[in-house]
Amino acid sequence: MAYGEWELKPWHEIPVGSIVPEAGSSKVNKTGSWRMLRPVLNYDKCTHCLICWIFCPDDSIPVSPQERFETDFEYCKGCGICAVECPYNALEMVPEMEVKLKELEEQLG
Amino acid sequence: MEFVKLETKLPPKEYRSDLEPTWCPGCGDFGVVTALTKAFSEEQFDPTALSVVSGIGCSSRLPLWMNAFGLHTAHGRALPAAVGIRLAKPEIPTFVTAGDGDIFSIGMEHFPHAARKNFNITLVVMDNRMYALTKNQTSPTSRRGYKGSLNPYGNIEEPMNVITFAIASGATFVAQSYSGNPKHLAETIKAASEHKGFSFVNVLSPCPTFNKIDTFKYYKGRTIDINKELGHDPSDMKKALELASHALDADNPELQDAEPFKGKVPIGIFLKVEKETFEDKVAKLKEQFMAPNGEPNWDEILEKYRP
Amino acid sequence: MTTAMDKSAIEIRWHGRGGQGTVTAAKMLASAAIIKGKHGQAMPEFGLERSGTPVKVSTRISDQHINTRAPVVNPQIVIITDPSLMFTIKNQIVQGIDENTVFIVNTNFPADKVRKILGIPNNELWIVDASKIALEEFGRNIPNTAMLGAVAKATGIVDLDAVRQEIEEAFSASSKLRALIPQNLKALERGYNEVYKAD
Amino acid sequence: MAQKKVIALTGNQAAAEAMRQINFDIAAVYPISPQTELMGFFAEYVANGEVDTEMIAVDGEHSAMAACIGAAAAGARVITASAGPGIAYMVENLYVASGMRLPIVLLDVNRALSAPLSIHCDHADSMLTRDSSWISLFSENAQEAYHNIIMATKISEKALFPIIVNYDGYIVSHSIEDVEILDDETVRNFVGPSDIHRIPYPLLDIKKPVTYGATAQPDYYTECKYQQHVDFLKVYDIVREVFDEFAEIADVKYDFIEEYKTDDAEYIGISMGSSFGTLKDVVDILREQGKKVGAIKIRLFRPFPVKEVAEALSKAKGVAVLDRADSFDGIGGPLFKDISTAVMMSQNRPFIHNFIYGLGGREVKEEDFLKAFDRLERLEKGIETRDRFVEYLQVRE
Repeated sequence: MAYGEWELKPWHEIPVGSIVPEAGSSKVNKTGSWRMLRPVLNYDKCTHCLICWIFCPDDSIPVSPQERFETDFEYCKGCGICAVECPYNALEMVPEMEVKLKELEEQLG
Repeated sequence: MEFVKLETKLPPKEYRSDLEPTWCPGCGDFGVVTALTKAFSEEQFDPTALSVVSGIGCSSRLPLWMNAFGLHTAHGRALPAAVGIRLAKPEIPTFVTAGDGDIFSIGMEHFPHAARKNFNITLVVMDNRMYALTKNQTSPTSRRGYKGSLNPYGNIEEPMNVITFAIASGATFVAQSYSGNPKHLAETIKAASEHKGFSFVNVLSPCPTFNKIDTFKYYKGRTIDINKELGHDPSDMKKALELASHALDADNPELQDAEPFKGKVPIGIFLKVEKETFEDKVAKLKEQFMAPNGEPNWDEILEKYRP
Repeated sequence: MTTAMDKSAIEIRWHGRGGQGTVTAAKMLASAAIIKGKHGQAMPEFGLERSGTPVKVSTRISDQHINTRAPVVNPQIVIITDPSLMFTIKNQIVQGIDENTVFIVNTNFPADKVRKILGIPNNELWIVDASKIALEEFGRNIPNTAMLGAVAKATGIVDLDAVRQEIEEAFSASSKLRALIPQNLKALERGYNEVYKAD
Repeated sequence: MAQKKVIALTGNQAAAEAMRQINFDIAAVYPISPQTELMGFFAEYVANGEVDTEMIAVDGEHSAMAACIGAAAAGARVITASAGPGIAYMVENLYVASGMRLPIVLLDVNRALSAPLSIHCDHADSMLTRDSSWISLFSENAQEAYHNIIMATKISEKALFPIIVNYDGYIVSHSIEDVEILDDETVRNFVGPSDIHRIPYPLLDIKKPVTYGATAQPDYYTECKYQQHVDFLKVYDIVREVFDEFAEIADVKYDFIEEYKTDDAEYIGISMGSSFGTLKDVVDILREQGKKVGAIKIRLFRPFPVKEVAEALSKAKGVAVLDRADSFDGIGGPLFKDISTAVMMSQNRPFIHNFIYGLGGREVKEEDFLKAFDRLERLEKGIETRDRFVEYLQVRE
């Protein structure tokens, strides 16, 4: 479900005192759709040093202690900090539209 | 921007209103009234062009006894009111007279910023180290262990070092004086009012009715003049901060013979440096952005956008 | 002005100066009556709350619930704990009185002088030098407990042991205060014994 | 039934006694006359270890309410007290507290607002809280203040709305009267333990992390407020429920309003707080003169008892609304507008007139209320006319 398309609750389902009753409730805001540029990873250059993970302001780069996985594009806003900070220039910011167009073409075949 | 002044010198009592002060007999704040009227007289201020602003509390009743434009504002809001005067009428000398509770507790959000912005205000705080009007509660400058009506078991908080805080906030004139030493108090307030910029004078001013510790008896022979006796040069910021850090040593029984004050309470001018005042900066701004043609010509504008 | 209070309550007005314990005495009088099962009320009228400023307290004692919160307008009893007030605020002191109003005055003046100053030739007048008692018993001009003794004697509204109990309770807050109890009880006794009814 | 004893207490002492018996978890405090003495008496209990209360001295009333919000959200039973300008300084946070549906008890020792500066009694400070979604009780004297605080603690927790208990500065707070005190155990059983699960989302329940004070975008704010609106209407029944429960332990039956000799009354005076005692005496005086008059006291001020007031005025010819505050709005005092609204609900159309009295501690004498009744009757009979709904009772012309 894209950003802003979540279901709006009626008044009687709102917790008393307008409290947000569970932690991590902002997960529903999939901010990926805000992206204009997309960080594309060149796995050959990537040394999994995880510097990009440290700098990502939205915690959108899933990692394990040894490995950097593909960016979580549901949340990545395309701010480009990871690309700037990557010591090995393994990340390149590419216009999102180009990627979307390519994907569409692959789908339509 | 020079202050409005009279040609001749008025006697100090001309600056008193005809209201009989309602302070308790023996209150330290009477000394501040005397010192202020002396300073006003020597500065040849014009009572009809002089403002004294206060907040709430015993000491904040001071403007009522003064022949000047008095402003008795809400608790803790004397400084913002005074800033209003500074910006509206920079030629009017502006004094703020309030208490330690008013300025350092409920009004603390204004003190560091008024100091930092260096308004040409003389702030005289009458520090009796407790709330007196509401009959004895601890304030931010109360001693450790002081018994107020809201903590009868004794104050567990450490008092705030207001001298260090004032210097750190950027006040360009920081001094402490004592209402039991009228000569020193008058000199200090006069120097403060002459200083161009934010002048802060913390006046140790005993409350005879409720505070049985910080009394005239306690301070008698226990003050030390950092300028006259220790030769401190107020333009030396580093030394000022170093001395200020010991301002409350006298409270501490173990530090009775520790340097630099050996158990005494420091009075005198800690810091005096010159910096451009906020009002002068505003004046410059006005000149810079004064529209060359003065008032906008509305008809021309309409003609252009609504032909 | 007939008021609903006429039938069931005694209305008392105290005049004193801040710092003399007038408010405390008025409260103690009401409390002493309450201890004895009466309905009591003591309403200080606050001025500048500074030592030396005039203070007025309305006290009512009744065997029915006291509704009103108005200040006493027609006192049956006027108590003056500071004699100098007879010169400064005489009009307030004699406001709303009538020939039956009883006066209890702390002074060393002779009765006829007091009658002349206040302009009360025929009213019942009780005099006690409560200040002297206080100065002799604990060296400070706080005449309130001596006055309480005098009021108990002059009016009989409340008896001494109720006032004693009230003093012990009121002065039990700290060791410093407790130390004052003996002198205050002595002042109470002397006020009771030394007050005299002027002819 | 509880053991009871009658002792001599001032309003502040009676309030401190209620606080001691309830044994609040947190009391945030800042000095302001005439409230300071109240927290001073309570501080003695804290110092002597008679209560478990944590007393926090803060830097101003705004911080006092902030401290209460934090503590109440955590699940503690909290109280603070202030007066006049202190209440004004606190108002921003009053709306936060009620929006978060936090049970907080606020004692307002009613005092005039500056300027000019006055430390004396009137109801202007409480009128600042009228629209803050706080429940509001007015006490006529120290006895009612003592009972109100005990009931308020329970009402607030049942309704999940913060509550204000008002009593008049100096006239009640500093005046001695006979007060009947319940025994500690009865009071503590009545209010019940302050277990954190009295509220739905206590922050101290760390297994269930929640967020208080989150942002509501335009697509949610209305719904949040509507829920608050609907729940605030339920407060009427909750207040009556607690009044009934309290009657069982203290054999005094409180209601939203108190009527005095109104059954056959043609002219009725309405007031709040300590002046009602004097109003009752004035009714007695006029009844002795053969006049059919009565009086009504508003005890529950918010939510306003519209039905009960309409019912009580259903037979009156004239109504004098006595306001101890002025709204300066060209209409009249705050209570006048609430009463006029209530009267719109009833078929009867009595002549209503508004008198403003007792501002800034002006003492209320019987002659003042006699004048009000007299003026009301002349207006209602058309002997005199008016060009405004409101007039001042005690002004030196």
